[in-house]
Amino acid sequence: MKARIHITLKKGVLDPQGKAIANALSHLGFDGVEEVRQGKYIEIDLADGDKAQARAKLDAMCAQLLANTVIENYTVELQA
Amino acid sequence: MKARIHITLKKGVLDPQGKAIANALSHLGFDGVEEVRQGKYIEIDLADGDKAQARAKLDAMCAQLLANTVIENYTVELQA
Amino acid sequence: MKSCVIVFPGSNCDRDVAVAIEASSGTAPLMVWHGETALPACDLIVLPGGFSYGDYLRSGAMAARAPIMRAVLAKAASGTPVLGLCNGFQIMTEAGMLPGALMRNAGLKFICRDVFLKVENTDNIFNRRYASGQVVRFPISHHDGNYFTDAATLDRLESTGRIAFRYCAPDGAVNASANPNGSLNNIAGILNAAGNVLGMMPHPERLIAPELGGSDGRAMFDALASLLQCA
Amino acid sequence: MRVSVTPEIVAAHGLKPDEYAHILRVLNREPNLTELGIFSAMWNEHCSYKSSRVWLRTMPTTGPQVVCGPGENAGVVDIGDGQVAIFKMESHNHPSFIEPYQGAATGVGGIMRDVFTMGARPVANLNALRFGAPDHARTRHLVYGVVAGIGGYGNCIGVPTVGGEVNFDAGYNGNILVNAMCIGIADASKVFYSTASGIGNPVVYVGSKTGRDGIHGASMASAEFDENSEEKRPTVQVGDPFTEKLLLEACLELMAGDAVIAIQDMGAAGLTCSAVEMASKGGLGLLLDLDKVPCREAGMTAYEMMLSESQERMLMVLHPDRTDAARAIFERWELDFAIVGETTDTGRFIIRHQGETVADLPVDVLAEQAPVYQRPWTPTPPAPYLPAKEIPDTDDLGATLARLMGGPHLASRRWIWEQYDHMVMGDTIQRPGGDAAVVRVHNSRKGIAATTDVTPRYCAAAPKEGGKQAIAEAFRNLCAVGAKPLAVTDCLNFGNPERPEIMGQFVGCIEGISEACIALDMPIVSGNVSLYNETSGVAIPPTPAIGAIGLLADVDKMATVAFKQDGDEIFVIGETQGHLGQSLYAREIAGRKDGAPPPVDLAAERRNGDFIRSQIIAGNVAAAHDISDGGLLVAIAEMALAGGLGCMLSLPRNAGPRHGFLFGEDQARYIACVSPQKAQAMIAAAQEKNVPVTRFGSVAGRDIVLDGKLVHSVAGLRSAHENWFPAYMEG
Ligand SMILES: Nc1ncnc2c1ncn2[C@@H]1O[C@H](COP(=O)(O)OP(=O)(O)O)[C@@H](O)[C@H]1O
Ligand SMILES: [Mg+2]
Repeated sequence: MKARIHITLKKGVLDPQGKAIANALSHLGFDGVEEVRQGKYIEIDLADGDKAQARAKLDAMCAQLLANTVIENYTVELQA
Repeated sequence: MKARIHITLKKGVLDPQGKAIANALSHLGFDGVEEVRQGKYIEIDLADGDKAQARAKLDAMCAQLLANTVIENYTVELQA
Repeated sequence: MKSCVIVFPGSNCDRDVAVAIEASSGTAPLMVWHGETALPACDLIVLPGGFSYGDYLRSGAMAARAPIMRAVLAKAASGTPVLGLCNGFQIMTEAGMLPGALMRNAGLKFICRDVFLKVENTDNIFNRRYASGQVVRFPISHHDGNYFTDAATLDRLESTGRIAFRYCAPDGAVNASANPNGSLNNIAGILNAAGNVLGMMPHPERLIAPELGGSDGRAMFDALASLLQCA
Repeated sequence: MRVSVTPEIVAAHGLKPDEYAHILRVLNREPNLTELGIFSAMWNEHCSYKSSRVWLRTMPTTGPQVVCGPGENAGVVDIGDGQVAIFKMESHNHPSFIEPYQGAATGVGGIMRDVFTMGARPVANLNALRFGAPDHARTRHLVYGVVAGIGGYGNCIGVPTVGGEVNFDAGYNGNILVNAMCIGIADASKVFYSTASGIGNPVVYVGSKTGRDGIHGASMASAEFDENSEEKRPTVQVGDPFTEKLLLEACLELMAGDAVIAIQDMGAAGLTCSAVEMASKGGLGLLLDLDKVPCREAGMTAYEMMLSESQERMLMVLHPDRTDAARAIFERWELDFAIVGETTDTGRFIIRHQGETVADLPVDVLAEQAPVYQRPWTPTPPAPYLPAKEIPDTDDLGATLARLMGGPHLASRRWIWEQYDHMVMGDTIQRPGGDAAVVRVHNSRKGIAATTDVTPRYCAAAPKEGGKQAIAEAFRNLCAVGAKPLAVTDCLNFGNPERPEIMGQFVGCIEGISEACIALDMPIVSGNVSLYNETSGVAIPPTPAIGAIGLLADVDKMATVAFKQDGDEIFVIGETQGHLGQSLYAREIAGRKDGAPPPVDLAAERRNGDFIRSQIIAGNVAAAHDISDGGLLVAIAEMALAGGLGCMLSLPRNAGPRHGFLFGEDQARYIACVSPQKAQAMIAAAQEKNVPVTRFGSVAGRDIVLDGKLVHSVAGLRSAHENWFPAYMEG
């Protein structure tokens, strides 16, 4: 089973990388860029067959390791 | 307009971060993790109204800056 | 000798390499701001170490697109020696001056320490003062020094003698335990096809005098200075 | 929005009822919420030093070398040739416990701003870290994050992180300590202060935009932790070292000219503290227009803007006719630059937002009438002397040595310092791992030596002796590299000062520190106090971390700890009585945590330190090392490891109990290696100065050998010493 995990900074938390990317884009001549936020995208292949179990496990993985829940949010999508 | 960009390592490119995450997960007692790949997820707010134009612009941003096409692939999704 | 050191926002070894160049050549390099679009006539260009743009997004990615880089690429194409150290090497790969990419260290940690390097190619202006196969000690100090390229490019680099330095053990053995960051074939530095562009992760400019803990780096700057002085 | 101030709101701002009553009295009205927030920021422990101030005043802060002592962003000392060193240490304990990477990173960012605010280019960073027991569930995670954060920030800015110290102790399980120190160099004629002057001068904001970061961070840093502290999480500040690098370069460029009247970084309680401090020092009023403040998010309230702790920001008062030139510099570095107010002659701190006056407060009350408490204190009961004969000697010296050298207290910290760029700037003459780091003053032969020290177990057993010892050890570390000690910064980390026994520790440590600073001629020029380091009523061990710097006239006359060559003779400088109380041997090997720590004889410290330094400068010493944690044999082993050479030792006839001699932690001692040709000169000089010297053996081979018996191979010790940290971190 394949999972797609998105980890993003919580609202209001400074994103220095996003800020720098936005600046660089405008230097390169791309106009109209209002905001850039950078997050992480993680793909996990799981051996498990059971969706509910897999989801619980992935949630735990995010909370314990993948996301820094002090400043980040995460979402988990399961693919068949 | 909001764009969601995924940047992932090309197949065959070693992913030290993904590997380390997989190891850490197994250390934490999560079994059944077969592979982990880490990528980037970037959200961009664009002032543009025109979808086709926005898409072309975002493509150019990826090719010129956001992704290193030697090692990375990218996808762009546009939201209304 | 006239040399230029390019200063990007976040460069932080620009002064260090300027000191090394001046120590060997007697002349301080010109410090050129990344926002410039033209380079003065010069015999050597250095892309220094540091964290251009904070190393945000990818190390070297934003600096590679700075206005001055067009001029750097043009000079490189016309044969001017260009030396990229650490972040400079990362910028070179991002700018397409050298093939491949520098990925996160295999151990995922920033590493600052002296390493041993085997000098592979001495038939270039940078390494002339080293003997082929000589083992030298330079510091590394990076988070993203894990050299990667596709198999075909790697073959080409290997078969055409474009590997400048490899990480090795003190006795010169090139093996996995001497590889600090996971680089393919222990690659620490590579040349372009013409041999006038060198990119390397280690910092020769940091060991140029005994009081700093060693002088193995000095020979690179001496070589450049003498060559360029008689040019 | 009108929120009326209830007792609950007052309490939530950390203000005691009598403190609030004082506010009502001086204002003669109720404060609004913004005003209350401003008071709480200015009057909390972190900014006002209300519990510590009366004691800080007793510390020695003057000397011919002191250009500026406590009271500014950092201390300033003369290093000759028209140059000064500017340095300070500061804590970021609570933020680092909550989010270790960002907490430690922003701690480093903050202390560097304190230094470059004064016009100095930072040239070295150090850090003093205390973590919980290695087997505590959170320790590994915290070590990992803190070290990565310190490295992540310092490496990116390009200032070498050259030293520090690390302890593990269960006493820090719930409250780690992250103390960061920064040293900068400036021209004496180009030092900038925070005293505003002139009326109608522009108040200028530069750096990053203001967001809702760390609101109430300053109050959080002073509030005791409890089980609910997890809920305070969203106040975490994120560091942006790239922006700070730009800010550093832009500020130094601006300071090369004559535009700056006063400058103050925005640290804890950002805009509030920086504005009030500049105005108060100048005896002025200050008007702020919040509509001009660059904000990261829309709709920020005055309250939020005034209390935001967004990083990488500075406030300055500029000469009006230099404002445009200043703006051009910051714009070139792509930093925000905004005139947000002006100095006034009203003595009031007036804040406007969206056409309204949202605060109108007297500057002097905010800055100078913060409550000052003479907290009751009870002295720590004296610990009895623990004689060596009450502790068994070891029957396997080699195994004991390896256990100490390969355990959490003494194992190599290489795992940490290799994550710090300790060579950038090209002037690192002594890298981490020795007694003190040495960085050369750029373009000169001079060197600045730096060290951080304190032994919390000594402070816990006997606060005053522990305070003295912290200074004495810093002094020794500087002398051992050949440096003349100059001055001290401190970071006083303690528990809840409202408990008399904690206050007793605080007072004892300060008394000891003060006495030692006077005796060793090392005035305190800057520092920081971190109180309320407790969780659920359990306080940390008293930890007055000392950061000290010294001066080498010529970096070529520097000593290192490494054994240099076979045949060099090994001498112990200073007197060994075999004091085992509070030694690592007693605690780790014999399981005895009681007993008095080693007494500190400041006259002997002075005499022996001056002696070793003079011998190093005279070129008589091949290697030198001070003797501290673990005692004599550990110090010898560290020298052997650094040099990759062994030694042949023999116990002197009058050594007393063997384990006392080898593992006792008597103070005022050094090991000196001297070539046979120079030994006579060194001994003669020692006799002349009344300095005890004892020959203990010579450098030889690849093993440590005592009285003809193998203690341990150097190679075997090395693996024990080097492996502990990486193995622990891999868990
Ligand atoms: N323990 C101490 N010893 C000496 N000086 C101290 C101590 N604690 C604080 N200070 C001094 O008090 C002043 C205010 O400290 P602090 O608020 O931490 O500075 P900042 O506002 O720059 O963060 C500084 O000049 C500091 O050096
Ligand atoms: Mg300050």
